[in-house]
Amino acid sequence: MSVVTHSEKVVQIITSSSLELKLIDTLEDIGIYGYTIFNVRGNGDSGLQDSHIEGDTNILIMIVLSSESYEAVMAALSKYKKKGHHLMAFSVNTEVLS
Amino acid sequence: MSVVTHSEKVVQIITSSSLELKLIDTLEDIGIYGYTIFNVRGNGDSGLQDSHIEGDTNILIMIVLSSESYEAVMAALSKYKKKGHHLMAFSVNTEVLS
Amino acid sequence: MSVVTHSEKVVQIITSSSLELKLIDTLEDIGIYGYTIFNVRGNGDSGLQDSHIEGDTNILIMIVLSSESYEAVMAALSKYKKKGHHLMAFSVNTEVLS
Amino acid sequence: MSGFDSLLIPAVLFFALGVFAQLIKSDLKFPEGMGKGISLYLLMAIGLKGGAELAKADFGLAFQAIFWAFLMGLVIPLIGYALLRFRDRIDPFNAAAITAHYGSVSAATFLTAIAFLETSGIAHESYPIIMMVIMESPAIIVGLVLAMLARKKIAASKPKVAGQEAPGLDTGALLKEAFTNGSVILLMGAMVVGALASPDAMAKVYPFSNEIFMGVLCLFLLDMGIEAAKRIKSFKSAGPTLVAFGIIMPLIGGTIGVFVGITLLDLSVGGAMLVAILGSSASYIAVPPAMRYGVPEANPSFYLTLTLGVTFPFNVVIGIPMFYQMASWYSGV
Amino acid sequence: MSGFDSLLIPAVLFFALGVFAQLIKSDLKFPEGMGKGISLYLLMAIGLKGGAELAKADFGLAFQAIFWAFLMGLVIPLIGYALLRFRDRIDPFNAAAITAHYGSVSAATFLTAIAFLETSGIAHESYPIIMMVIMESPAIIVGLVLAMLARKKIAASKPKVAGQEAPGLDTGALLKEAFTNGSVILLMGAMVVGALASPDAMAKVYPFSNEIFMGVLCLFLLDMGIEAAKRIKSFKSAGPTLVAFGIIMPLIGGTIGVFVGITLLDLSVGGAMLVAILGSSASYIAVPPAMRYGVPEANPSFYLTLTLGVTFPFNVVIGIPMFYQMASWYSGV
Amino acid sequence: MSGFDSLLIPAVLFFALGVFAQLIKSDLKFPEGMGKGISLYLLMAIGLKGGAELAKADFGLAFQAIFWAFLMGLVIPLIGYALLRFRDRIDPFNAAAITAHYGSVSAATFLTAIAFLETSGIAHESYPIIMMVIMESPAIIVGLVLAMLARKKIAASKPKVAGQEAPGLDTGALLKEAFTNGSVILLMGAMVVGALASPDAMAKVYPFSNEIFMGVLCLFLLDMGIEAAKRIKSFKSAGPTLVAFGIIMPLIGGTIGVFVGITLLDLSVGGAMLVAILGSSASYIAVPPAMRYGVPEANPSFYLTLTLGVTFPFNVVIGIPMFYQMASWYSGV
Ligand SMILES: Nc1ncnc2c1ncn2[C@@H]1O[C@H](COP(=O)(O)O)[C@@H](O)[C@H]1O
Ligand SMILES: Nc1ncnc2c1ncn2[C@@H]1O[C@H](COP(=O)(O)O)[C@@H](O)[C@H]1O
Ligand SMILES: Nc1ncnc2c1ncn2[C@@H]1O[C@H](COP(=O)(O)O)[C@@H](O)[C@H]1O
Ligand code: NA
Ligand code: NA
Ligand code: NA
Repeated sequence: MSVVTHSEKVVQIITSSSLELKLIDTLEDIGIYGYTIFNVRGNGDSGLQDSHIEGDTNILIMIVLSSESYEAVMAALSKYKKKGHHLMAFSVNTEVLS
Repeated sequence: MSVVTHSEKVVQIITSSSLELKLIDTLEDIGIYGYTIFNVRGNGDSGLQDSHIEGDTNILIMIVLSSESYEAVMAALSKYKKKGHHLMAFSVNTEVLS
Repeated sequence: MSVVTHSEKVVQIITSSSLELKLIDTLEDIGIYGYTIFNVRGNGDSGLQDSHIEGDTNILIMIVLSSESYEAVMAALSKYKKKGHHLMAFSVNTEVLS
Repeated sequence: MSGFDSLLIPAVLFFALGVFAQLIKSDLKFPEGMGKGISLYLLMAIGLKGGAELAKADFGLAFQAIFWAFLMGLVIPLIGYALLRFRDRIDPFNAAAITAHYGSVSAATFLTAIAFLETSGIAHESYPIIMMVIMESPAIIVGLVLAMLARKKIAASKPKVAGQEAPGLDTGALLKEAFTNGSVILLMGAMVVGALASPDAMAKVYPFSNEIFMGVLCLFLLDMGIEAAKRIKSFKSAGPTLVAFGIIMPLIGGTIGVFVGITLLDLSVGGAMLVAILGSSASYIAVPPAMRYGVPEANPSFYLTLTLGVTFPFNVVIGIPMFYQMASWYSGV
Repeated sequence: MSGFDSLLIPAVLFFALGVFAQLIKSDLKFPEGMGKGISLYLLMAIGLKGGAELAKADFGLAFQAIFWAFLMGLVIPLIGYALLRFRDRIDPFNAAAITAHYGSVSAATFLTAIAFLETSGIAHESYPIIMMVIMESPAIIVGLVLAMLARKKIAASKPKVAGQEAPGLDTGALLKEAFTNGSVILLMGAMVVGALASPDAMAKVYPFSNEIFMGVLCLFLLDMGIEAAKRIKSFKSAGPTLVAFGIIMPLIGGTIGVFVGITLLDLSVGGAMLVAILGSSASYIAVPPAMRYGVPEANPSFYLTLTLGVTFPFNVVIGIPMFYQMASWYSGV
Repeated sequence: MSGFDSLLIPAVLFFALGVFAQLIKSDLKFPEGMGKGISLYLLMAIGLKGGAELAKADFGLAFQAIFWAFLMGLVIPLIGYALLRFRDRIDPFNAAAITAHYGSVSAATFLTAIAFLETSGIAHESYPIIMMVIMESPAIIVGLVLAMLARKKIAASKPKVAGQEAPGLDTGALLKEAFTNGSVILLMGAMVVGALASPDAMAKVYPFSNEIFMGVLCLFLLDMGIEAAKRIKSFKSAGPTLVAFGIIMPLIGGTIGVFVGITLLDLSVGGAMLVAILGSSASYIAVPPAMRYGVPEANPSFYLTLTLGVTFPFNVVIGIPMFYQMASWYSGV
């Protein structure tokens, strides 16, 4: 028996935890209710994010989604970036177990 | 000097922490002893998984494996899904540093 | 409006937290100041890494980088492996939101 | 103490604060692991206390308490199952998983009830503590058995497929799920430690396990208030039948508890109220992981919405003072 | 108590230990979430204490304290903004975000100041605690408004693009950011609990919220010492102007605080020193998340480097004894 | 107190509970970070206590204690290395890494020994606390040097490849590894704080650092019991030679400790038993990270299996009462 999978995309968004509630609202507006959140630390242009106080804590939001939703999510994230918010979003093609 | 890598697959499984011990047993039965576990939070059909109590905590298991083991792992995960367990499994091709 | 992305690589390194400070120094020597760190647990040849004491805690370092930096990072990691350090490094191609 | 005063217990006030913070969408939140850590502390502390007191308890009474606790743990989930299956309103798997939570207990509710009594200076026996330990497990077994029966029934109604085995009843796995649960082991283990250790040794542990207990409970209820309020969003998907069940079921369980406490165990009003809380409260720590694995067909969102979002707040705010009144009215004191 | 003695307070010594550990590149570190958890505890404890004392406080004086605190929260960030915008040294967004931190307060600094007074046996009033609660929010509003004005000015100077709306001033969102902040809610809520709960009930919470308080504070300052020292690396990217601001601004805020405390509120030297610390300290808990979302154009690295890396150590080591001297000199006691 | 009674100390009972929970495959577990956080607390508390007592200690005796501790830290790992290299049973890298753990100490074992003495009302000197601090580091240096020598020998036996440098002995890095370790810094730092701070100031910290100490230790040993039992699975891959070493080595180290305590330092039986525990216990906090980085050729699975899975349980259950008997027999009291 061969394993049945279907192609989707994994989008990962790394940003400050201060944006979490707002980003989740944005995702739900688009109709995305499935996501996974990681508490992470990091470094970048905004300096050390050491996860010791609320303001220096990063999260990574991972969303497995279809190519259709992909465009909507990336467009919404683009808007955040244009306002000046620091977020890094990237996607990878994946095979999801059906 | 060029970097030497070989092709493998990264399988990621997102599910409830209640399944952790059982899934690890299953993996070891297949002969997989190398894996990495992330404590995560999430949302989906089973509702908010906020990681505040044992029953609402998610994990992500990441396994880097060869194409041969891939089939066995996915087949085993399929069985879990058929029994009704909530788990999302997806894979990506990767280049591993040899 | 179509989403604008550019191709990069995601390198992920799984190793013991004991190496964190040194690896970060190595990355900064190469000129890499952007990275994200996950606290993880795991299992492998070095035995159970349960994250309960400093010596059995794993981390995953995720770096989104250009193909140029990729070679330098992998070469540096290779050196660590040659000295006997346990680290697993793998890369995936990704589309990053510009 | 009037019903209203009971709301002025610090633990209850912090619960309300947590609910309030979440309702106004404050970003107040506990770091990951903190709630679980506090929960371990509370189980350890209550176990030690119970063990130390039970070491000097009457064996006969303790045995009776254990017996009735066990029976409550079996009977309450069956009543709940009957209610949920009434006219097939809720499918058998969800019914089994949900009802198991109500047969078990919520340590946080129980501890808040103790805080209510101690703040009001009302005496209570220590037998309910051992009853709490006993009641964690039987309902898990009931839930798993009900789900297995449903699975068999469904399998029987389908044509047999070659090579596919009928779902069996694995008793060993069942008991393992019910009795190796982390909170059962910790509570039971701490009781044994509390009973075995010398009073001198225990005295050195008390500043940690007794003195700071009430304060830690406040912090825990703050977190639980936040978590409870987060589930309110899910009321709509759970539907009115389930939400109503989340209020009716504690009334039934609490009434049974008052009867067991006053009539069968001859406890004081304080003690009977604690038994009522054992009956009325629904587990959200020990049972959810067991049902996740044992009844995967059920929707986890339902049981956490009910136990954490409906029944827990109901008991903390209304149930505790109400069952206290009921116990004193029933006992005629 | 001389200035040097104040450095021998355990909390300050642990802060120094944290800085030292980081400077010698020790791998001493706190597990994730521990600092946040301790911070919740400290806010809860100080809130309860403040609430219990304010329940018996003079209403008129409390009202005055609130009024002046609110005003300080509005005025100090405006002064800071003027300084930072002097000859356009710092762009308006970074200036607005940074100055908001200085109008707000650092609970850890405030608590260290209380530890200084209590260790030295110096009396202080409890009004500064309610002032601390009040001062968390107004500066956030000032910062957001300043950034919005800057945004409008920039938009006005650009040709209008069809379909692009001008940035507006959303008052509701503004107030929400300022008043639903987790630490504001917890502090304010704990004060209400402390004021509402009966003294008997509070007595059961005190071993947790009062007795172990100083020890927990030591652990917290150790962590903060490590975190502060980590930011020293970033001094270079912040530049000398900002680092200088991180020392000048607390001097201004603290002087204002001494004046408010002694002259306007007629407090004791100890109480006035606490008000000075409210003025001089810069928030690194409540304000950074608000600025992250509300002023995304600013660089978060700047404000954390300044508040945690410059002003916090300055206040803990120099500010506290200095403002105490200043208050006693100014009051003539 | 007989050997059996010592097992009824709450801390030891909780350790047993942890082992039991893991053996029956219970899902009892601590949230991530909790064990590390408790460990920081314990180091801080024992450091403060030691510092306060050593401030009033005899300088000459303290110096002697430091001297012998340092020597034990150098000699014990050399004995261990000789044993492991006997007939080339264990390769030099694993031998070096493992033996370094045995030259260092386990704070948890030491604290359990103190709990044993305090519960039994047996007096002990405070010098062993400073000895513990001293003994954290020298063994790390011994382990790193042994590994470097092995590396040189191997390099010498291979033909030289052009452009490849011979492995050198970087003394600076060596000392840094040994002395900037987080637990060394915290212990040493807390001792300095305890010695510098005024008794009044320390009195405010004691409810946290002293009174709740024993209770926190119980919680910690519960976690360590779980972790120890998890390593039992790995016994097979470690092999009988190593497992035997994990029992023989503490016997040797403990005997040396009894001799040092009674004969060289003239301590009481209680004090000498603590020195024995320093000798017999193996580090699983400070040394593993240092060996991970410094001796990457060794298998980390071996040293954690041995120190946490074999030697730690052995000492807690058997070593503590045994070395106490040995010390009183040797001293003739
Ligand atoms: N190149 C990168 N690879 C991985 N993570 C990154 C990278 N750059 C930034 N990040 C993450 O994104 C966060 C915000 O980045 P920045 O806005 O550059 O400060 C950082 O704290 C990191 O966690
Ligand atoms: N589309 C998705 N992308 C990423 N994670 C998901 C997605 N759907 C579900 N998850 C994760 O899987 C868990 C279980 O999903 P579910 O069974 O749908 O409740 C959720 O709590 C999330 O952590
Ligand atoms: N095949 C694998 N897939 C995912 N993670 C792995 C794998 N092998 C090892 N790891 C991770 O890398 C760590 C070190 O591996 P090892 O050196 O084999 O002990 C483990 O503790 C795991 O977290
Ligand atoms: Na119940
Ligand atoms: Na201020
Ligand atoms: Na030793």
